[in-house]
This record gives sequence, structure tokens and C-alpha cells, in this order.
Amino acid sequence: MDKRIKTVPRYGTGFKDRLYLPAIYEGMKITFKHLKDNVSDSNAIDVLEYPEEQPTDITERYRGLHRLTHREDDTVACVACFMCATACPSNCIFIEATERTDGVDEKMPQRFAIDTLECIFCGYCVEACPCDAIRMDTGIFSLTGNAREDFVLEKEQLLAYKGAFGEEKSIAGK
Amino acid sequence: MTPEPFFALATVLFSLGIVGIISRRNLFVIYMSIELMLSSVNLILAVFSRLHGDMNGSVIALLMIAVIAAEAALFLAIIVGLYRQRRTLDSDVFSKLSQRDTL
Amino acid sequence: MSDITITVDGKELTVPRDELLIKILNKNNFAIPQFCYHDALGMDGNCRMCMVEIEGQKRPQIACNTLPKEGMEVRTRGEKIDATRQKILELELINHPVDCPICDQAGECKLQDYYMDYGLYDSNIAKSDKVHQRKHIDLGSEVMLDQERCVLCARCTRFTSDITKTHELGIIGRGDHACVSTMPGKKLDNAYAMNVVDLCPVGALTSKDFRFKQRVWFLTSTPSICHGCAKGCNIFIDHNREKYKDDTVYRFRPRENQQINGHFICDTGRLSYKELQEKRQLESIFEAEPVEMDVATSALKTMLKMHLKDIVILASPELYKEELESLMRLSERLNATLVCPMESYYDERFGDDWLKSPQRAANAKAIEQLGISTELSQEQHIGLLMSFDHRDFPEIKSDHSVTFQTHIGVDADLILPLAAYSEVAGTLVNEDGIEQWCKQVIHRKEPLYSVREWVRLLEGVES
Amino acid sequence: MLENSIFAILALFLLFGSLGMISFKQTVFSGLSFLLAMMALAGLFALLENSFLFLAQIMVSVGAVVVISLLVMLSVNVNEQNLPNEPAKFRWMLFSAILVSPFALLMYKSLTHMNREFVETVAGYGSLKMMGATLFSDWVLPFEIVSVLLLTAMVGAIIIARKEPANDA
Amino acid sequence: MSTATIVVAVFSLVLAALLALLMIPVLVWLERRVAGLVQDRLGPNRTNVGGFRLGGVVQSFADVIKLVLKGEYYPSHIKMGRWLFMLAPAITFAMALLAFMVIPFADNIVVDGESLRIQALPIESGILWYMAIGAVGIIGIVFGGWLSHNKYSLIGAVRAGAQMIGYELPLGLSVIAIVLTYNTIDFNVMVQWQSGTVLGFLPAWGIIVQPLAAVIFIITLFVETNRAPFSVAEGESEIVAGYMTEYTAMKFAMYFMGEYVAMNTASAVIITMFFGGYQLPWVSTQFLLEHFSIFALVMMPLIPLVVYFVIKWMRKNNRVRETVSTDGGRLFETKVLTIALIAMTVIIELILVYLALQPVGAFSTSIAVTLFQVVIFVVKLMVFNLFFILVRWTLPRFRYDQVQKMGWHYLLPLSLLNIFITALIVVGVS
Repeated sequence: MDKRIKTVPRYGTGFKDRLYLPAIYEGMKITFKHLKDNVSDSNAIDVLEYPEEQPTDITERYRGLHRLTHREDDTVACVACFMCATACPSNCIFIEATERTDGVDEKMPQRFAIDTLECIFCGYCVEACPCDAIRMDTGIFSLTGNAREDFVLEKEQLLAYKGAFGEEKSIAGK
Repeated sequence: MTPEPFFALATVLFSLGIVGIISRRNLFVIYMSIELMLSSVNLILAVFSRLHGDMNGSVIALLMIAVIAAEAALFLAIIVGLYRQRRTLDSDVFSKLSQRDTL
Repeated sequence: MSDITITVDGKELTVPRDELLIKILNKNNFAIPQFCYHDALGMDGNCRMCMVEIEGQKRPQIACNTLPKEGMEVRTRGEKIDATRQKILELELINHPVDCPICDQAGECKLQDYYMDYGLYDSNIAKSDKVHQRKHIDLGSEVMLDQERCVLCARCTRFTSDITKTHELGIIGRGDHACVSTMPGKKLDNAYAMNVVDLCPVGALTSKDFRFKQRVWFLTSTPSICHGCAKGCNIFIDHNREKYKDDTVYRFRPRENQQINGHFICDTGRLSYKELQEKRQLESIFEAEPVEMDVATSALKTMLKMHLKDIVILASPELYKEELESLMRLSERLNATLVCPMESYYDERFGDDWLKSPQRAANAKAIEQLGISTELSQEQHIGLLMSFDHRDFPEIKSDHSVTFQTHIGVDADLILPLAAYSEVAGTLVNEDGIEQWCKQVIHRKEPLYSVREWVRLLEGVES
Repeated sequence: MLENSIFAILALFLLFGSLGMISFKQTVFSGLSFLLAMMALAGLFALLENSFLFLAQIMVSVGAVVVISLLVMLSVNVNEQNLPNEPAKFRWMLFSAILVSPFALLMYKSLTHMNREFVETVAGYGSLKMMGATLFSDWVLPFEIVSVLLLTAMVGAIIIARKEPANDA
Repeated sequence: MSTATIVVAVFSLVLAALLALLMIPVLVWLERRVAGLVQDRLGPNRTNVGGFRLGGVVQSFADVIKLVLKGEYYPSHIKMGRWLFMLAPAITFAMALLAFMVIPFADNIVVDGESLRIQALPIESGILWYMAIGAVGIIGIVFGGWLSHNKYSLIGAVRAGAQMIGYELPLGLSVIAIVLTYNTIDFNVMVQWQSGTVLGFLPAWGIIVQPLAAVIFIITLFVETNRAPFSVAEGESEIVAGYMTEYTAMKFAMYFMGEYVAMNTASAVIITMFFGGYQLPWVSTQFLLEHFSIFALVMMPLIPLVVYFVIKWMRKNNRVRETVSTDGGRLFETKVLTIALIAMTVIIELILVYLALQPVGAFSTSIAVTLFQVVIFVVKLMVFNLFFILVRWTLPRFRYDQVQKMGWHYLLPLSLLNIFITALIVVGVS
């Protein structure tokens, strides 16, 4: 047999385990204890009263809403290379490229939209981006809207979001 | 209430069962037609029981229900077996059991 | 000349004596990196990428300047070869900006591929030390030049000097500053200029028309035939169906066929893809009002029944042979006259002695073969004129007129949409009588009726 | 009067159910009609003051037989184009109805020949107790035979429906 | 029919409808709240009408309103039998509701020498009715799953059907053992049987007389109601939502609410058969009727004590949390509820005083006993519903093959064994 296969010992073959009832009793005891404690003093439950309280423990690795970064001169860092759209497993990134005329670069996105209703927040676009132009560091975890169209974020909106961990410029080409 | 409408209904049911068996080729429908005929007999037995005011007819009807259940189990098993063999519910396909080579 | 036997990577090959080694290797699917060699342009030997090891020779040799010898032993892989290739590639990439994200060639770029295979991933030259040259220069004829990305393979200059003999492009400057350019103030200007875009192995020459429209890895290439003229050049139709959008054609590329067009096509044909999606007739119009399909169909049938005796069917000479045949059967059934006037499809100015034929009707030969009349007698009274996308339709007088249009722009009692050639499959006969099969390329979300589907719809209308 | 109208409604359901059962093309809809017929039949048992038979009918015929049939139909799950093609179905039905009608008439005549009326039921008629008492006094032997039959059916059904044993088993 | 008959019938019907239908939002709330509390969360507690949140139960009513008003969505791939697609959840819901109708909420009340059942559907074949109607409910699930034209729905439907068939047998067999013991299928007689004692001191509850049958019965009812840990028919971890996948809005709500009605019915059946139904242990209806004044005297100090603790608990827990300091409605609610509770206590005390002064056998006493038994029944019902919910949030879901194996390999032989033993004892005793 292949050495990489690890055989996990199987528990619960004894009569007591197979009867299930003692285990069920133990489990019920635990849940009931929690229920009893919490019913008798619900103020002791340590919960976050969202939305009055907002979470403060969002880490840098948390994949929040996307944003588009800026270059040093505050222009869009994206060069419309379609890497993110290619990597995207749910095909939710819509890019239309155009010639860039301000002399900074050759190519830029005319339209850059993310359909956040289709997005699965996997972060592949961030991984794929060669220009550090798209990031998911806004820390925004809830996106609300009144219509489906509200959830399609256009380039302007994506550029307007600020990074939650210090507004950093694109570090491409450094 | 008179028993005649019950008898008429049972007769019609029985006839519909026969009609179903004759006219349809779907195995399931044939099976359900047989069930229908048994049930119509059941109805007649229940009416008899009521006509005599004792439970004998009902008891036979109850035994019939048991038979219906047994028949259902067997018939459905046969249908599943047949369907596994030929992937069809068409009763005409199964008309050549005597010729081994066609199976 | 007799064939000889050589050994490549331990595999014995029987090859003709006078064929270049690189051609042999390419034919037998050995991966030989190459920039300057092209089957149509021959060898040049300047890129030095096609290095192979030959038994008995001290150093690796370029395969494109080597002829096979009896018993020759060639190795295309191995540490030594890989190291050589890596070094040559480093040389090619010294001044290359490595801007693949914004380069339109990315995905079909030889340099990119070889870089992934043999590249020295960390450059020895800092980005700031690279020689910067001119970027996005409009060469004319819809070709854009980026001198930084050029590897100086000279395919484009050889194309203008050897093939078109127009000599617009040349390599100027020396050393680091050598670059492809036109004469000052002159433009790249010939009818085949855009072939340099295909020839260019890197992103130096890109098509202005296709630039930034779509990344090439999204595209599906389907082999087809150009409908620009009766030459019948072989092409690839590159198309893609984006999310929420319809199947769209983005470009035509030439497809090699030595019998007809070699490796190239003309610019007119190349840009004719735009017709496939611009100004398309998509809805039925009955008496100048857009109507539903079923209304239009019943109107068509009523009109046909009204004029069963004097119908004239105009068939476009650009229809496929199968479609023409079904129109012949239709005209027989309806007792109608089937004609196909050809004058308006002939354009003397368009033709040249290479790939452009003055006969602009793609299937003119099939009309001839099928014996469809090309003359419409002037005195015949036309009750119902039924045109299948024919150009002359507006000039012919009739009581009633029905036209099946792929494109908008004509006026008739009843206008019905027709599938364009990319949306149907069929046979084209080119002017030399070569029959070529075209696949259906585009699958619209809401398919339009083809000629044959329309004919099928009209079955039984005569009785 | 109330009884008559209830009977009419139930009879209507029964007829529609059985007619639907023999005429639907889609097997599952046939099954649904059969279910309707069985429910209506249970209702008729209730109308005959036979409450145990009513519940037994619902429990066994509806709860077990029809559900098992539906389950088999679902697990077989024949799609529409694989169903038997029966273009002349309704012609056949008419033909067989004509064929059967004299027999049905005979059956009806013989059933009504006794010319008896419903009698007043004794207290407890149709109850579980009376049913049990009758079953286990006068009908023990048939009961036992039926139990053997059920056992045989079970064994037979398992043997028929069992798949061929897999090679690795 | 006398007026009393009609009044009692209407009373039972209204009571049954209230207990079945009004219980749905309460149970939904309870499920979510208990889930929260078990997992150290709060659960729904924000929704309120004018500051009244009643612990969050208002949320369920808001949900019901939302489900009713929500736009109906019909999957366009469902071509045939769309009416049946819409009917299927209604079948399940209606059957769950019908099955509840045979539960006795109190002992028969004697009015003018006529014994009247406090039962919405006054029939004697209680447990048979429950089993028969419960079996029909599965049809709605099977059809809904099949008509959805969705493989997950179909798998869910087939699972539900196969599961039901697999567990109908142990259910029926355990019921047979119970029927042998009680010698009846009438729920009310069963409850009366349980008012006695065994071994002199234990209440003669079914759980004590027939423990094995009780365990099997409770397990099979968990399966019949599609509750965790046997909810493989909707197993969202593997088959999306099973037979409910293609349902939206009210049609979905029918399945959803049908499940809670079924659970409520199952609780009612379990307490009726195994936990003495509407009876207090050791106390029969006859005893209550004869000694109600003693009872009233015992109750009189007991009720204010209970209410005192409830108010204390409410004042402690229905407080504004520091982080949500703007929420002043809670204090107002607590105040109003305290006043209401005290007022209610006073009224009940007055009634008890009146009843204590009545002679033995007075008609008002029998009404009070009936109401008292209804209250006991509801309390027991809630306890068992809580048990159902706690089990759901304790046990992980079984695998489908484990569910089937358990039914056929363990419960079926066990229930057969139980019948055998029971029959021996019954024959031996008589």
C-alpha cells in the first residue's frame, strides 16, 4: 500500500458507542446546560450587537469587497489585462479596454465592473492581478442595495473605496 | 341509501379495470388496473357486510387489502426487474418470453 | 533526388534532401523555437533561436540554415541546447519592456511562450537601464508599431520587400537602437499590409482594428472561407460569446492553404468581418412596420399565393451552393423564374494579380455550374419579386416585393431577416472551381432563418 | 339526503380517478389518479359506517401501496419519450369498453338480484374491536393463510428486485 | 344536537386550530431562539411592534407576513402539472393539520349527563387516524419533488418516501404493543388509562409501562416529521433543499409550516400516548372534579410565586444592553408586561376563590377542570416541542444509509420483540 495513505483508527465500535443513547444523553446535557445558563442570564452572553457595534477584528487577510487601486499619480492602476476576468471562476468581472491617451500607459479599462451578486469572493482576481490593481482589503463585508443593478459595481465606485488598512497605492513595478 | 348505486359503482370500476388492462401497454397502468379491480371487489364486500350487518364481509375485505399489498410488492418488484432488463415499460416488448434468443 | 534518413532525438526520419532542417522539424512536431524563419518568407538566420545540436559539430547550429545529410543525428533537447536558448532569449529580452498585461499579443506571443519554456526569469538588466524606444506608432493601414517589443526578426521587412515588393519597412539604426521603421513621413501602404501583424511573432506590430478589443485566449478560432471575393481565401474566424452578449466575431486571420492563398489574405477581406454584425436586419418589416415572425410568415405566404404565376426569385451569388440548389427547387415548385444578375458584383478596380479577384461574388462559379440564368429579360412582367439578399433588388420594378436581407438598407413590401454566411454551413466554389466547405461559425442566441429554413417554411404553399 | 350527495361526490372522484388512471400517458399522473380513486374508495367505506376499513384502506392502499408505486415510478423515472407509444389508446379503450359492457351488465344484474336493503347496524359495527373479534373467531385460518401469503410475497419481491451481487462483494 | 354539544365542538375546533396554527410562528421563533441560546447567541430579539417584542416572537409574525406577500416565482422549466406543483405543499400542510385534529385536549366534559369529547374531530380511532393521515402527507412531498424537475428535488422526494416506508413498520409495530397494553386505540381512553399508578407510586405513564415502545415510537416520529437528525430528505449539505428546492414564497411556507405542524402533532401524540396527555401525574379527572376546592387552595399561593419569578426573570433579562443604549422600548415593555401579569394573577386568584367556594359537582368546576387540563396539555406540548428543537441542535444529521439501516435492522426487530414480550405479559396478567 502507498505510504502516503494514513489509516485513521475508527472509533465507536463498542456496544456502548453503537447504542448511541449515552452519547446522545451527553450531547443533550451540554446543549441543555447552555440553554439553561443563557436563559437564566441572557445579559452574560457575549455577542456583538450588530449593526450598532461593528466588528473590530477584521484582519488584513479578510476578503472584503473589492477595490481598484491608484498609481502614485492617482490614476487608475488597472491596465485592463483581463487576468482577473480570466481567473474569475464565476465570470463576474466585466472589462472593456481602451487606448490610454494620458501618456502614462498604453491601455486602461473603459469599463470595469464586478457583479457582486455573482462574485464568490474567492480572491483569485487579486492573486491574478499583475499590477496590484485589484484588492479585497476594503474590510467591507456587507453590501446592500435595493435593486440588482446596485450590486454591479462600476469602475468609479471601485476606485472610490478606500483600503481599510491604510490607503496604499499600487505597488506594481516596484 | 340503497345498495344499488354502490353495486353500479363497483361494476363500473371493475369494468374500467378490465378496460385499462386491455387498452394500455404501460406496465404500471396494467398493475394499477388490477389493483382497481381488486378494490372494486373490496367495495362489494364492504357493501355485503353492511347489508348483513355483520363484520364477515369486512373481514374478507381486510384480508383482500392485505392481498393487495402483497400483490403490490410482488408486481412492483417484477416491474423493476423487467425494466432493468429491457429499459422499457411497454408490455408488448415482454411478449416473447418463450423465445430465449430475443431476451 | 532521393530521400535520406536522419535521426532526431533518437527518432529516425526519412526526409527529402533539399528541405531545410527547421522545416522538417516543424513538420514532425518537434518544438523548435523560432522568430525569423517563416515558411512563406524562408530563412534569414538572424534570431538564432532555432539552435539544435548536431552530432559531430562542436557548437549548436541553427536549424534554419542547415540541410539534412545522410545519417545526421540531431538533438533538439538537452541541457546544452536549453542553456543556449536561454542565453539567446536573454539577449532578445534585454530591451523588451515585458509588458505582457497591456500587450495585445499576449496569449499568442512566441516570445511569451519561449520565455515560459526557456526564460531566465530574473532579468540581469534593471528596468531603468533598458533602452526605451518609441511606442504606439501608427504605421498606417491599421497597423500599430511598438519598437520596444520588437525582436528584430525582420519578418515584416522581408514581407514588404519579398512578397509585396513595396519596400515600406526597414530596420534602421544599429546595436541597441536598431528598430523597424518606415521612411520618415511615409506610411505602410499596400493592400496586404495587415499580414505583418500575423507575421510578427511578438507584440511589436498589432492591428489597430483589433487592438484591446478582446484577449486572444477568450477567442474561438473556427476555420472558414472569406466571402470578400471569388478567390475563396481560407481564414479563421475568431469569435467569442461573452457573458450576457451574443456571439461576436472579432477578427479574421488567414489560414494556410497553398492551393489558394498561401499564408496571407488581403486587408479588405480581413476587415470584412465587420459586416457580420453591423447594420444587420434582425426583425421582419411588413409595409414599413416591424411585425412578429408569424405575421410576417403569413404575409409572405399570402403574397406567394396571390402571384403564383409570375414570381421572380433573385438569388444572391454569395449564397452557398446548397442554398442555391434549394432555391432552384423552390422556383420549380412555385413555377417561378430564378435569376442571378452578376454585373453589380463585378469590380475591375478591386482585382489584382495575387489574392484579390475582380469578381466580388463569392460563389459566382457555383451559379455557373448550376446553370442559373444571369439575365433577367426586360419585358417580363414581375408580379412578385422575391430577393434573397441580392444587390440589384431595389432597381427592379415589380408589383410586390419581398426581400430576405442580411443587412438593412433596402425598401420592400416585406423585409425578412436572413442568416449571414457565418451563421450557416455550406459549400463555396471559388473562381478556380475549388469547392470548399464552410462550417457554421456563429450560433446566435436567437438564430435567424437561413435560406434553406425559409424554403422549408414555404413548403406546400403552392397547393 | 346528505349521504346521497356525499356518495355522489365520492363516486365522481372515484370515476374520475380511475378514468384518469387508465388514460394518462405520464405514469406518475396515472399514479396520482389512482391515489385519488383509492381515497374516494376509503371515503365510501366510511360512508358504509365501516370506520376500520376506512382507516385500513387509507393506511395500506394509500399510505403503503400508492406510495411504494410512486416511489418505484420515481426511481425508474422514465422520461416521456421512453414511455410506450400508444397512439390508438382511446380507440382501444372504446373497443374494450364495448366488449366489457355486457359482462358488466351481467355483473350488476347478479349483484342487485338479491334485492336486499341496508339494515340498521349494531353498536360498534366497523370498529376495531368487532373486526378483531370476527377475524380471530371465524376467520383465523384465512388470516393465517394470508400471513403466509404475505411472507411469500415479501421473499419473492426481495428475490426478484434484488440486483445481481456485485463482483467485489 | 344540544347547545352544549355545539359549544363544546366549536371550542375544541377553535382550540385545535389555535394550537396548530398559532403554534407555527411560536415554534419557528422558539427554534431560532433556542438555537441561538444553545450556541451562546441571542437569536431574534429586535423586531417589535410599538416597543413590544415579546422575546422576539414578533419576528416570526413578520416572517409570515413576508412569506405571504412575497412574489411567487414559478420555475419556467416546470411545464406539466403546474397546478399539482402548487397543490403539493398544500396536501402536506393539510394532512399535518388534519392529523392534529384527533388529539384530546382535556377529558370528556359531562353536560346534562352527556359526555362530550374535547377533541376537534370526535372520533374514537385516534392512533389509527394519525397513522393513516400521516402516511398521506408524504404524497405531497413526493409529488412536489417529482414535479420540480430537479434532480435534488427528486432525490429528496425519493428519500422522504423510502424513509417513510422504512419507518412506518416500526411505528405501526410499536403502536401495536401500546394498543395491546392499553386495550384501545382511542386517545382519550389511553390518557384515562395513564391516570393510574404502577407499583403503587409511579404514574402509569406509557413511558414507564412501555419504555421500549416509547423510544421506538419517538424515534420513528422524528423520522416521520423529517426532523433532525433524520432530515435527510431536505439535507441541505448534499441536495440543496431536497424537495423544497424549487419552491418559493407561500408554497415554500406551506412545506415549512407543515413541518412545524407535523412536529407539533407528533409532540401531542407522544405526550398523549406516553406522558399522560392532559393529566397531571397521580391525579385523575375524577379526583380533580371531586376535590377541586383543595386544588384551588393549593394553586392560590403557587400562582403568585410563579408570576413573581417570571417578573424577576423578565426584569433581569429584558434589559437594555450597554452597547445598544438607545433602545428604550425594552423598559417600557417590561413595565407593561409586569402590570399585565399582575393583573392576570389577580383575576385568576379571584376566579380560584370563587371556584373554591363552589360545591362538589358544580358545572363551573367541570369547566375549570377542563381549562386546567388544557393548560397542562399546552405546557406538556411546549416541553416536548422544546425537546424536538433541542435534539435538532444537539445531534448531527445521520447519513441516509444509516437512517435506512437503523429502521430496518434495529428498530423493526426491536419492535417485533417488544410486541412479543408485551403479548406474553398481557396474556399472563389477564
